[in-house]
Amino acid sequence: MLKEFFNQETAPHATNVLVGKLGDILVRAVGKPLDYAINWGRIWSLWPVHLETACCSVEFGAASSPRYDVERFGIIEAFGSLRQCDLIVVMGTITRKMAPRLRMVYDQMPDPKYVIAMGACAITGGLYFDSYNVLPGIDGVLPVDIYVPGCPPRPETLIQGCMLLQEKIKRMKGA
Amino acid sequence: MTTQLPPGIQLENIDDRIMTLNVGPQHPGSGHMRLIIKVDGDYIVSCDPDPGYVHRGEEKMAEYRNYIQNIPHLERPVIHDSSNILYPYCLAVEELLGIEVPERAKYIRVIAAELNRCIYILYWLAIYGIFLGHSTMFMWPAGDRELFIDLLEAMSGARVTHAYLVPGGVRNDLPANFEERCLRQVDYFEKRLKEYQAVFYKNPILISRTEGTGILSRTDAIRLGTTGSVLRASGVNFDIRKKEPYDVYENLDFEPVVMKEGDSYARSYVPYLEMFESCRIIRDAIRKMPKSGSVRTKLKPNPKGGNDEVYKRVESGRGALGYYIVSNNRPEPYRVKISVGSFRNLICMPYLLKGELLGNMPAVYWSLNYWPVEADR
Amino acid sequence: MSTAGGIIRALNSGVKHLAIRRFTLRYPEQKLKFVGDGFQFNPETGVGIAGLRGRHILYHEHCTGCQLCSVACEGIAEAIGMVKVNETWKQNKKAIMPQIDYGKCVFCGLCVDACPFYALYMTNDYELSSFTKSALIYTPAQLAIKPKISQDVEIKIDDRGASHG
Amino acid sequence: MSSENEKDGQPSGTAESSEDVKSLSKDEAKKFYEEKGIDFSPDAPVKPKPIPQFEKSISDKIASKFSSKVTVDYVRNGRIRVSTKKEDILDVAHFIRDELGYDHAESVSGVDYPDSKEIEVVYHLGSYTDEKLANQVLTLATRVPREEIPTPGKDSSRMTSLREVFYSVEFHERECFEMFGVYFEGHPDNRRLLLPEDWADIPPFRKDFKIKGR
Repeated sequence: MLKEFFNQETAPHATNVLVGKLGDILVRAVGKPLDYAINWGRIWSLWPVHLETACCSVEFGAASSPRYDVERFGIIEAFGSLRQCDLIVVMGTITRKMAPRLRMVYDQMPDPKYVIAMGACAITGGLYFDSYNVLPGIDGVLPVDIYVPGCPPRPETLIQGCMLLQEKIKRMKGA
Repeated sequence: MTTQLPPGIQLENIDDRIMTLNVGPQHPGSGHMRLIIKVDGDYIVSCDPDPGYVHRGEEKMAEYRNYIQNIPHLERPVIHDSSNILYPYCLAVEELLGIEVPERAKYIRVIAAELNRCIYILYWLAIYGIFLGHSTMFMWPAGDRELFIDLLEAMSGARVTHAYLVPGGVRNDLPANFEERCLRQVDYFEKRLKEYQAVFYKNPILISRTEGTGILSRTDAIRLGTTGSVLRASGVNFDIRKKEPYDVYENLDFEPVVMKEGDSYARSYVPYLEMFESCRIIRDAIRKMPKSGSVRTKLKPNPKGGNDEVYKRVESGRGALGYYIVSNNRPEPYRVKISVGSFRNLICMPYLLKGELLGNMPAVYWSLNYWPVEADR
Repeated sequence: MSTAGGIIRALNSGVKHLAIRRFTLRYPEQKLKFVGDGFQFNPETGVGIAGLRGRHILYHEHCTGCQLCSVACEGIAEAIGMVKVNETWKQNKKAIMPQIDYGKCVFCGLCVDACPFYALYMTNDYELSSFTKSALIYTPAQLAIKPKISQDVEIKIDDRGASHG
Repeated sequence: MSSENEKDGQPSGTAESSEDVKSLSKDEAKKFYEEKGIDFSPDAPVKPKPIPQFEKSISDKIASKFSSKVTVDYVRNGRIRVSTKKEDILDVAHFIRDELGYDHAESVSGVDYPDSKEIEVVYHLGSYTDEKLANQVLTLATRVPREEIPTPGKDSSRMTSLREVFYSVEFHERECFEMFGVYFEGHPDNRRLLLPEDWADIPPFRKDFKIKGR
């Protein structure tokens, strides 16, 4: 290692390696706790967008009802303003008329943002696999983080999906 | 220029004074639909509803599936009222195929339909509360709704999409001790329901926001062909359960709720009172139900309807719900048309919102008992 | 004055609820109890047995590979596909068994109604969320596993309101 | 003659085919049964139901007023079906509203018949004001020509709108226009309702519009 450092030809490369290693150490020493702190903040304050796309919104409503109460997990009741939201739960079928609007809503949200595909229709098209007006899943429109199956999913399944999302955010890069 | 455009496309005139607002599909005061509203200051000049965000082509897809495979499909438009939307389908298919339904199954169907009506109305009430900014009124009905969801879950096995009613009866018998549990929860629910009065219906804030807004007179309600609670709030005593009783409703004891005012308050009060009647029906049906017996008539695999057509209707949570099925000697129906209450009440929206304050829009819009997914089908 | 009275009455009826039991189900710790072991079907009587419609369970020793479940699912969700398995069963010469894609399944239970050999039932397991789409496809081997569930909380109604345990 | 053939063909056909059919695919099997002329529909004779009196009196009123212009298709318990030509539908609708007391439309549905090159438009009419008619639904049907290549709004599949008579048909007729391409003359608002704005295909509920994979 040192030999390479004093060699004229390999010196620039070795410097790069050294800087990279130092950077790594720095990231580990400072970045990791910072990441952890930032992610910890994100985990417990997920703000979902109030965009009902189809009938799964019934069970999304039930999830924020007193019985299931997703606010225990820091997921606040669906919210009107897009500029303060970081979670979009796609509640069911995306029709051809709704898809551009869904993308428009997603584009307006600030980064970082997470997507939960709720229900069979949002995952693969579900019952409407041969309908003329329904997209076969939202993978082509949005990048999906968590898939919550069911038609509609039970609120428990949705909460489990939210817990998985929190696990995922924990392991993400902070900033 | 405008004459040469094809129908469906038109140019819009721009006026300095009139502003166009898009309410929805992403808006806290609308569901999965858009209202194109023109406002002059605070007053709504015109309203053009733009549904179709959840149009999934159920009627077209029903033409490619046989009478049994259609069951999970046709309940999807209103998943929180799924027994009631399947009810007329089952009645229609039974008439087409000539099936007799066992007596016990008829009573179980009525119980399922009434429980589901309560679930629907409570969800609707919860959203009405949150539209008006009354979050207690979201929490209470959404919590009490779980009592009935538990009952239907014990009956059918799913929280909302029951797929419980089938042509020829119901999928499975009631679980053990169901009657007892049902009566206990209904009693508790009625006690809870009375508490809604003080917090919501007698609340001066609600009264000032809804009383006298969006008045639909009796003649207009008839002329516009409205249905369900919208019609009954305008003073027309029309309930299909009484006027054209299906299954065992003629044996059961209840009174349709009618109010004369026709404003948003009356439209929100009628469904509330209907829940008491539903509880009465459930109690009565449990008392009169045969304690044992078969619950399902066995169908032939791939049953065929004759060369015939049938129109059957029931009273759902949103009003009359009719199925028009044309069959042509094949296992699949030739044409299925669902005439839904929400779509019939859509016509009220431009009519009632004209001249209304913009702030009253959510109060009027959601009082019409409108569920966009059902209207779009 | 009556307006103020009405508002006070409304507030009062809300404040009374401070003394009422909490209705919330603390989900990951508590789980709801359901009727029976899940939705089952009795082909002899043609009537189902009440229960929750959750994930399926497949009894390999009963499955004959007759494809009736996949035919039943054909027009509904097309979630069931028949796949080859490396097992030898006397009743299943073709060695094919259903594989269920829960990204498509709508939990209607009509496949259970279609099975005449008591091979396909539904269980009380509903926790199926996943990170990827492919993890939602359950092979016959995965379907054979009986889910471990501890569901014991029921809704309780007394003078102080409804609560969960 | 045909029934004899069926009876002869049925047992032998099923006995032969029981082995063959298993190896056939679904479509082939369907074809096979159709060629053999085997029908699985219930062949029990349908008992004629008694014609209810009250419904008969209503249908008689229509039939006597428009003797040759209308045909009464069936009279059943609570349901009457009357079909008419599209030129006469306005007169018949006026008579139904003013003389018989039906006051609103429950649904307007189209049924596509590609074989006879016609689209049937079916109005289901009900009454709120007349207590006796509360359990009655009158089905008023008419047929409009159907074009092989539809250009909605410009071709010959058009009829008079009933919006003047029954105000409640407004949104139903808009739906019928976009789903079948039947243009309603006199309707103020023949615009798209449910389909996406960029829909450029033929009206989707026509039988020649095939959905994916079917």
